[in-house]
Amino acid sequence: MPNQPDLQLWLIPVFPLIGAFLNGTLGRNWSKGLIAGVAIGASALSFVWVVKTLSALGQLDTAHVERYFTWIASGDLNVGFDLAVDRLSSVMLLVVTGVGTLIHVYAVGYMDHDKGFWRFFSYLNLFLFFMLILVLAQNFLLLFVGWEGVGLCSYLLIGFYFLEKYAGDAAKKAFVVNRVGDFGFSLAMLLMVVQFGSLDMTKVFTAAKAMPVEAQSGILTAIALLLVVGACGKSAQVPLYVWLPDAMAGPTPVSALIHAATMVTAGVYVVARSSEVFLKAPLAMEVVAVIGLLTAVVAALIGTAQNDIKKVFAYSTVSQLGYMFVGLGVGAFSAGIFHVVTHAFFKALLFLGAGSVIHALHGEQDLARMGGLRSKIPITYWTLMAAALAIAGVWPFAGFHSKDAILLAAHAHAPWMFWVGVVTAGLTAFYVFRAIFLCFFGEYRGHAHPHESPAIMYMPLVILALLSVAGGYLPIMDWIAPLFPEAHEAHDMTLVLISVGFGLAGILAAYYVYVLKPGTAEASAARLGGLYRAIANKFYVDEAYDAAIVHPLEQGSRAVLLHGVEQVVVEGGLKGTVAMVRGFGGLFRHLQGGNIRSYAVYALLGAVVFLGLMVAKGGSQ
Amino acid sequence: MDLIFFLLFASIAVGCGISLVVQKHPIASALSLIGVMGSLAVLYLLLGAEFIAAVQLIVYAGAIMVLFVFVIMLLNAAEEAPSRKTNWPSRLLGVPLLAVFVALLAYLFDKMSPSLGTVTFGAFTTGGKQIGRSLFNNYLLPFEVTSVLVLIAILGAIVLARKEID
Amino acid sequence: MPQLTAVPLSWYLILSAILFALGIAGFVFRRNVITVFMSIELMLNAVNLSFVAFSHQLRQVDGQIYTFFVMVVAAAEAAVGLAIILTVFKNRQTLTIDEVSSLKN
Amino acid sequence: MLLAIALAMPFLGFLICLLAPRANPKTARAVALAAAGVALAASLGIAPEVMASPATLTQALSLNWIPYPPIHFSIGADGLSLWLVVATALLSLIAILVSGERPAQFFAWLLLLETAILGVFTAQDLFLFFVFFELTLVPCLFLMGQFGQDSGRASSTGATVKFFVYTFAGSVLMLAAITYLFLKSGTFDYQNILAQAQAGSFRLSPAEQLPLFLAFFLAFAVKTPLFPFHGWQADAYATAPSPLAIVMAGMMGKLGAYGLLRFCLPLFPSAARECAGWINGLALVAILYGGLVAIVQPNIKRLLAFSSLSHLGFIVLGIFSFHLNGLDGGAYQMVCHAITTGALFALTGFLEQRKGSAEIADFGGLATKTPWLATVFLVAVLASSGLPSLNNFVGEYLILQGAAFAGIGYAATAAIGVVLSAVYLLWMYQRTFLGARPEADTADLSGREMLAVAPLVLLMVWMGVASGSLLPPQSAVNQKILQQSKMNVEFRVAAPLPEAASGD
Amino acid sequence: MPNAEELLRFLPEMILTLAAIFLMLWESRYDEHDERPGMPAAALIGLGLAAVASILAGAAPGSAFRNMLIVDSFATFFRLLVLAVGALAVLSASPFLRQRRAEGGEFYALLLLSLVGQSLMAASNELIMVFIGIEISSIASYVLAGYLRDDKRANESALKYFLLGSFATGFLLYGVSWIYGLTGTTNLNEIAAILGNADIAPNAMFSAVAAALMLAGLCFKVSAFPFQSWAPDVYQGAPTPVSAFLSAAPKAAAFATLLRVFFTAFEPVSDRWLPLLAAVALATMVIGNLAALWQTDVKRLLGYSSIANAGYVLVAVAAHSTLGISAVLFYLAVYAVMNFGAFAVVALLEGSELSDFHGLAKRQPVTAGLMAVFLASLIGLPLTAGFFGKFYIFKSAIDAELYWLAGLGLLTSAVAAFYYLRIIVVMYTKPVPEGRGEMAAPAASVQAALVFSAAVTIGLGVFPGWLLDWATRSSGLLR
Repeated sequence: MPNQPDLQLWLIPVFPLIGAFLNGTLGRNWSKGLIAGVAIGASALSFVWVVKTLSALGQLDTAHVERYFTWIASGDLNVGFDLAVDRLSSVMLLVVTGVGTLIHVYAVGYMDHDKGFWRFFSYLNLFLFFMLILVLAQNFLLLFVGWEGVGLCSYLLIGFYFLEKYAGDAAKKAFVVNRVGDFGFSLAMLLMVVQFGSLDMTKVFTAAKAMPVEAQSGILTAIALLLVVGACGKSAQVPLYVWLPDAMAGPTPVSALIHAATMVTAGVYVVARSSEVFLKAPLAMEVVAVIGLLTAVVAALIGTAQNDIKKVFAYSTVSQLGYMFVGLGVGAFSAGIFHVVTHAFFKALLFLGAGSVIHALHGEQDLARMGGLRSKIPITYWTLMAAALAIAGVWPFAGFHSKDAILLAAHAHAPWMFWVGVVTAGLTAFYVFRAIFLCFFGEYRGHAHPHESPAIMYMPLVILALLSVAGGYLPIMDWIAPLFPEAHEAHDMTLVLISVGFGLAGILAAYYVYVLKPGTAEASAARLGGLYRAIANKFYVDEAYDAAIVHPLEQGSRAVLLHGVEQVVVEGGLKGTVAMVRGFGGLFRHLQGGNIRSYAVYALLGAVVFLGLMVAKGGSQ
Repeated sequence: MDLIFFLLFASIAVGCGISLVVQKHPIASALSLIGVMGSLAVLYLLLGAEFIAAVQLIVYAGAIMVLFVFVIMLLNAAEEAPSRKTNWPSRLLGVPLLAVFVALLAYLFDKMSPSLGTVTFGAFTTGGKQIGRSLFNNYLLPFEVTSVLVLIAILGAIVLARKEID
Repeated sequence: MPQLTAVPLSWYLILSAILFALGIAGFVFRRNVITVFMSIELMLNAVNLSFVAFSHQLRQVDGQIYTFFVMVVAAAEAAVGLAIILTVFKNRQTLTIDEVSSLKN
Repeated sequence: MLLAIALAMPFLGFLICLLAPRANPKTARAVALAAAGVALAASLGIAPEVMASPATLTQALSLNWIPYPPIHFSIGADGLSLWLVVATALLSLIAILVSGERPAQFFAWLLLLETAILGVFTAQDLFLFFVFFELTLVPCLFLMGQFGQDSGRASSTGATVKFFVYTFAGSVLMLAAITYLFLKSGTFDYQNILAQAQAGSFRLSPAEQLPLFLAFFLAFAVKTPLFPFHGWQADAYATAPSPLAIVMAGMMGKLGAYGLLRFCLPLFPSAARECAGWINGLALVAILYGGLVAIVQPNIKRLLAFSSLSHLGFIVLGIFSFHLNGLDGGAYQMVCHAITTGALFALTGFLEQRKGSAEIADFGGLATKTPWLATVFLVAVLASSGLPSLNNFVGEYLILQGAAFAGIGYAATAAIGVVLSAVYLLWMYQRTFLGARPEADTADLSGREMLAVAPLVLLMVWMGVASGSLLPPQSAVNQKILQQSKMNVEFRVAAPLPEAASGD
Repeated sequence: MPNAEELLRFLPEMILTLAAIFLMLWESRYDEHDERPGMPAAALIGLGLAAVASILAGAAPGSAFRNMLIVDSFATFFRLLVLAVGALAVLSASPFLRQRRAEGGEFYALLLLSLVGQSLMAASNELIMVFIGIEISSIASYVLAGYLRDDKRANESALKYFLLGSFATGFLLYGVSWIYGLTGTTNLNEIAAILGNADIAPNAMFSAVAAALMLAGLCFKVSAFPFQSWAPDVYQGAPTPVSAFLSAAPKAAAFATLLRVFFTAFEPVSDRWLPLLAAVALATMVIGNLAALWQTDVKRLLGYSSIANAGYVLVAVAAHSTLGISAVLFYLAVYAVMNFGAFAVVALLEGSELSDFHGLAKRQPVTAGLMAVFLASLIGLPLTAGFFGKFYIFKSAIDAELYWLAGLGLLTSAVAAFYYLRIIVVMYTKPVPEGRGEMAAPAASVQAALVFSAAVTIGLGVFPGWLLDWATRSSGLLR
């Protein structure tokens, strides 16, 4: 595009990179103030630069692309270090830098006592860098850099408390499961190049747009499905969601930033970004929707039986990500993205609030040892309540708007999806409020001395609470809608009421079970028996994976490959060859018995054979 | 007559040869060998090689075999003791191989015989004169060089047979 | 009787072959070192016969010269060979060839 | 001429160190450092000239060596060899730097190894190539035999013998094949043979190509190593002293891959294409097998050995994809893997120095005591597992892309290897550096150690981000090779050129 | 009467004989256990003079003594080669014998006389001269092998060598008598002329049988399968410097004879014996190398190695080309040096078991280093002479389209790497055995021999051209 203004897009990710580098190399000897200043400064500068860029770009009717240098060039394939901003990415940029900055601020308070303060902020900034690369990338390979990079930061941050074994395990699990997703993503890229000869998004999407819709399957469906595999990994969808709950081993701000607000939505972002491809592959769309629904239900069910406050919210995240997928799958891309944004607000808030609670209780995360905190930490309570109402979809909170958009679109697509969706919404309201009630109502059941968090922590909570309340009125859907085909969603008031009703019902049920009649929960759990145990044990998915994949892989490698193939076939083959050669030599060795007469016999044998051969050749010339 | 002489001394030669192989006592073997050599000398005569026949008796049967007998006596060699170790290769392969060997050669001579003549006593006789002339003209070098051989033999015998180095 | 006077040359050669084979047989079957050595002499004698026979066939004196050289060599070999046998006997007090087999695998 | 200096300096150093066996170790190391340093500078010095015309050979030297058969000491570099030469010089320098106090001989052999490897990458005479190829064994023999340590079941003696005989046996037939080529073409000069092939005056029938190709292939497959010829590898890496392991794992394996790319494709195009399916199959097995076995290795060096098996499988896969992307990826990955694996072995060497062991079970929780070591190690681990923005990713991606053109099944299977690499490397890292094991004080990276690994880390990032600065010269040569591999191709079986297959 | 030119062509042998007689006479001036400081030098001077004479004779090639001798570049090459080996043997043997108090003029005399035989073998143009040359060389060698007459193993070695050698001579001689009977001559050129003339040639089968009988005899001398069994036993039992000598000089001379006899006299029937030779070459390589894998006695191991190396040389012979001949010459020279070096190192040690090599690099680093050079060359590593030797051999085989032979030969040579390598490895990795301390530096003469051998080994490994040139110039046997 000629005469594009040079807006130095590269500065947006580079600010946090510099922050990460400074803190990472020098931060160890710096004061906490300086570290925090650098980290927040980097994040905030980035935010400012985003705002500045967007204001300079105005309406953004077409994407603004900036190309910097060639990254990989081989033959016809040319992948550049190209960044782009369009309406979709602008939304993500604001969320990432905005919410990211808030969480940075919050973390200064939360991590105050940690020895790894410098390390933490270095990682956090590094995460922002990669996330921004992901969002800004103009080609899939660069996007993949961000994609893997955020995975790396997630790995580092989940494993932040690396002295604990579970943290290391969880980190590795996250990375490896994500790698499984990335496997799909890479294959999708490979196919793109094979098909389109490029990874540049504009080129790929233009080419895809020109292709016919694939009724059954085809190359676009293949690409789309492989992208879905990648998205499932990153956005914790069935069957790859298992890493996300474990990821709560990381510090709470991390859970808020990475595992709620930003990184996990990358899968949603990529699917939305690739809408041109998906629109040509209805089969893939259907798959996305079904996976989303399944994820939403399963995670919500598990969420009802978790006792760790962060785990509850983690499953809730999984469940909400499922909603987003449903949105994408039924063609309501803008609704899906809208939900990404509102979810970023209220889920970040939920986590930060939970963090505040944990902070207040000196690290206690078990709901069973909370209760009655409403009065002790009121700011936390009120902000958390706002978030809970938002997630429960209560009008006029933010969650209501985005969730309804999705559900309505689902109804338009297939009514049964709507019904599953609203039931899940009810469940969501139930388990979120279960947590709220267990935490803030009733008697305090723990032994710590709760105290309100410092201002540096609750100020972000307040800001996020405001956004959770009013975020639904941001004109995000209108802003990005032109990017996608017209969504045919009828604004059916009945359906809206139904969904809100389910949400309220969930809240009331929770209120009934956990506030009015404490003990009902245990009773009903006992009544449900096996089903409850299954839910409480997360449907034994981890165990199933262990039994079906991890264990066979490790044991198989050890028993079959290492002890079998390696030691028997490879080494054994080698030894066998050696033994054979040596054995053959041994034959001759035995002939060499030291006896002269035997030697003479061999010589005679040789002479006879020589003669015999000559005679056998016959006479004549 | 030639045929009778040939057959007679050929049989003696073969007989003594067999005796050499089957006799257990080295002295008996040595005597058998002398028998072979003697009969060969007669055959040489039949072939007209007078000088060689003489040398065969003087050098071979006379000198060399005396040396053998002397050593046998010196070492007081007794009858072969039955072997403690069975020598499988010679036991298994010896006879068949020898049989094949002889058969092969006989086959070859049979093939060759049409181009070979016959031997009649006196048809071709060489005496010391021809031998000497040839030896000092055509075969001067080998003749001279054999002196080295003899030198080595003397030297070798001295080196090996003198009293021990302590 | 002309048939009686003329012996085919091949008969001499076959005799030589038989003696050669007997020499080999002596080498292979006898266990006394001296007998083995004598078997070698028998082999050489067999070769000599073949030389002389060929010499007659070719009406050349050269074959007999070879015989002469072979005898010289045989004499030299005998001297050295018997000396070697003497040293072996001195060290081992045996003439049995099967017992001179310490060098082996 | 600079290239000649790059070869001559280490050799000179080798002679000095060898002939002064009683020299003070410090002096010896200084000499070695100087020699390797000059070699590195010289090898960097050739870069501008080579990059100016990467596809054509920049001849450095061509001396008549042996009059008949006419063998020339002919060395030169093009875009393909350039970075391999630089990487060799760099890794050798680093290996010397991390060597600590060792007898003069140790440095002598390291320098000879450097010379030999540089020779392999630059030899333009097939015979000379073979000479250097075999010569690499000699220093390894002494370094492993004299300075190696026993490791588990593997004694250094046994490992040495196994390594030597295995690789030696693998390559002898190549000499026969080279001789045959000489008899057919009348020259050992590689460029000359290729020119003849282009002119059509040198032609090998498919029936001739197959045995020749196999003879070359066997030599390279053992050296690389490719499954199932890797029997020597784990023991060799595990018992080799770590400076040797750096060079061995870093560069020696590339000799095989380089040979495949440089010689097998242009010389025997028909046979190479005919066998490509099988070879790619072996490469895939190597990728998966190496990855799976690495998971259960209890020793870091062995784990890295199997990791190398897996990674080199990628390189072979790329080369035999017969697609420019794959070739480029293979060539680039050779350099990348050299850097990354070199760094990993260097770091493992540091660990070994501190603990006297490379058994994973002997470590744990090191990150608290040695944050820098842990960080650098993590970077290397991540690079090795193909994290984008670090070097290996570029190579692996291009390889997979090339493989995807040859058949998406290849790419899909190979991509599983990428997943596995994360599994075994991170698990190893976790067990080594993370966790709460109470640790006696362990020293963090010293200045010298930092100096040794810092360039590698920088290169990992540089090569991962700015492949545009390094890849083009390689790609230029690869285009030529691909071109050559289409020349005079007669096919025994109807094997379509992969370009035609790209549609399916 | 022979003229002066003819005498010149025989001069090297005369000088050697005179030197031997001189040494024997000088010996009488010493008591048994006296040191004989001048004798090695005298022997060396004799060898040097003989070498000069060889060069002079080689400058004016031609035949002598009624075509009995032929002094051509081929003969000169071998004469100088065996003389060089003889010189190395003198250098290495004198301290060895001195240490065992067995030094004597007879030893050097026998050595020189043995060289007379080998020198004659190289230059003979007559089967009878070949025979006498072989016998001179052999009988002297029998005595040398048993020279340490109180050593049981040396006796046994001498006895085996002698009996089996004579046995093989029987076959050789039988073959001579056959070819004489068939052609009426023993001059090689005349035989060739008769066999090559279809009108007067005897039945090819008979000629081939004669050739086979002679081949059997010569195969014994070069220790080719299946006539190789004596070699390990003899080399193991003989005094080490003698083993070194035996495995180099008589073998080289036997190859010279083999080449000359078969490539001139029996050339017309080459289609009959060449396949046999190729098969023998293969079997010899295989058996030598495989059996060597089992050896723990290094001398014995080197004995098997000499069998294997004979197999390599036979490959080049079987190539049946001028190129092949030059490869043979080159390899024999190289082998003589590297093999001699290896044996000479063994001669320095207390014993010849593999365990005696443990930790040699710590006890005697220089010696160990030299040994490593020799072994590397035997393995055939680049930049050593052995590498080029093998290369030229297998190249000639490939040239002759004997692909299978070249391929299998190369594989067996790879197997061979294993047993040579084991020696290097134990020298460098194993600890010094208990009770074995520092080792005294070898005597100056041995050092000289070792350094010379190593220098030649490496020198030829870097610049093989001149020797190959020479070998090529000396390979003009085939017409």
